[in-house]
Amino acid sequence: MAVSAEIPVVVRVQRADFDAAAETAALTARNRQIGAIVTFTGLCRDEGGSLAALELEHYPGMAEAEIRRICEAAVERFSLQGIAAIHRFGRMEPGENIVLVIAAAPHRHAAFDGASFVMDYLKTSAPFWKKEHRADGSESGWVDAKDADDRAREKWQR
Amino acid sequence: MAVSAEIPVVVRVQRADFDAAAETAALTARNRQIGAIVTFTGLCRDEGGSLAALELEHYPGMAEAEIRRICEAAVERFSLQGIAAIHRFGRMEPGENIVLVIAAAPHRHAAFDGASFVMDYLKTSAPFWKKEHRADGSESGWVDAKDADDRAREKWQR
Amino acid sequence: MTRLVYFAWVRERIGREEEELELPGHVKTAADLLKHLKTLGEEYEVALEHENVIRVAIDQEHVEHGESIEGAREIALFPPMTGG
Amino acid sequence: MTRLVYFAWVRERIGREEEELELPGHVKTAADLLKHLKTLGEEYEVALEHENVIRVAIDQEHVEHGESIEGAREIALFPPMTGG
Repeated sequence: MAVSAEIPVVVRVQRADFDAAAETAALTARNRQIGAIVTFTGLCRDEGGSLAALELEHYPGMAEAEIRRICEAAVERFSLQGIAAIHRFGRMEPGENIVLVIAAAPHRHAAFDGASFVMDYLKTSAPFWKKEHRADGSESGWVDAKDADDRAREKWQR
Repeated sequence: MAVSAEIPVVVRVQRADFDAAAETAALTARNRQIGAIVTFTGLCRDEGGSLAALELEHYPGMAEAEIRRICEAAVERFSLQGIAAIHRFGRMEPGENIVLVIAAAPHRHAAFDGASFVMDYLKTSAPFWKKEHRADGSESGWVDAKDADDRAREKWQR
Repeated sequence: MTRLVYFAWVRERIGREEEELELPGHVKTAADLLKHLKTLGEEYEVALEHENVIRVAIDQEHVEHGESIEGAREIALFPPMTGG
Repeated sequence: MTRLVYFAWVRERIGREEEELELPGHVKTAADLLKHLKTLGEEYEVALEHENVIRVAIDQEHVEHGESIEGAREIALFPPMTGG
């Protein structure tokens, strides 16, 4: 058994797009204990054509630190064999990637739970804020936080 | 809103490996309603070095039909915007891919549930059987079905 | 004639992948079929010994043992599935 | 001097990204800080009007409003997060 210190935890906050396949390969190559990999990709929707772009603001330094805390908690709780979380900032148009989470584990439920846990905490705890730019040029606005996201996180605290 | 008939459902049973990135791109390109993509990849573990290879037998025709029934149920239940399930057969060595599921949806919980549902049903209902070939050359044997897999499926029936 | 197909250890124990059989008139359900096959030889007795674990599909759809096999073109017998 | 940083609509309403402030001795907690800032001008009053929704981080870790700010090098104020 690998000890926790040997489990890869990859955290990045970047303007550039990411390559899910390359990140998955880098995280999981050569570990023959991995039987399940779950990847989550979050994308910018067009909201029925009303959205021109999202602008993602973040708190440099804290964003990375908070995502790392969440990822390390996930490794511990679900005995993951690897975790990666990459979050973009800046301007994103519909169809563009926003966030990538990869969880690897011996069995599928741990991998699903690990990726889902990281997303639920990331949504409510990682210091990122979305501003919407509307397609019709009307005033843009900050996205409101959702109660449903708080409830999704609280589910893990029961 | 796209109607159900327009939602892509990709099902394949094949000897060859698959390319998760290419399958994801093909499934989700140009649909700007998709905000979340969850992919599950199942791999052959080495079971602590004891396993040389798995041999996957399947029931041609029924395997595809059963996976398609599961995928269509997932699209309906979780309002998915796309689903793909590709299952390999034949001989696989540790580290090799066995199965790929991709679920796309407007929001993350539907995508996570869709992929997880398909895997839980696929495990217990799709006609595939695994035979283990041991690294020490000792007698190979058929993998036993797990009660835990039945319970995982039953969770969706409550 | 009804086409029977076998998979995994059911196939290995019976010793063939498929066969065509003329079934007697009293064989009406999947359970009747399992009982009938066990009269055909030791290989069937061994393969189908624990009837309750044997899964049955009629024309490529899962059925319970109580299901009628009337009109079935292809009946498959196999152990619990272990894919994924 | 304590470094304050602001994000999203808190930043927009206050009209700056960061500043260094000398805090009076009676400002001991994050809640005290919010009350103090609201005495510094209308832009702070507007930005921090609904105190309960303002999130606070001390040296890049989330804290409750009751938390002491003693020894803090950097205090961040921002709205509920909407990443992911």
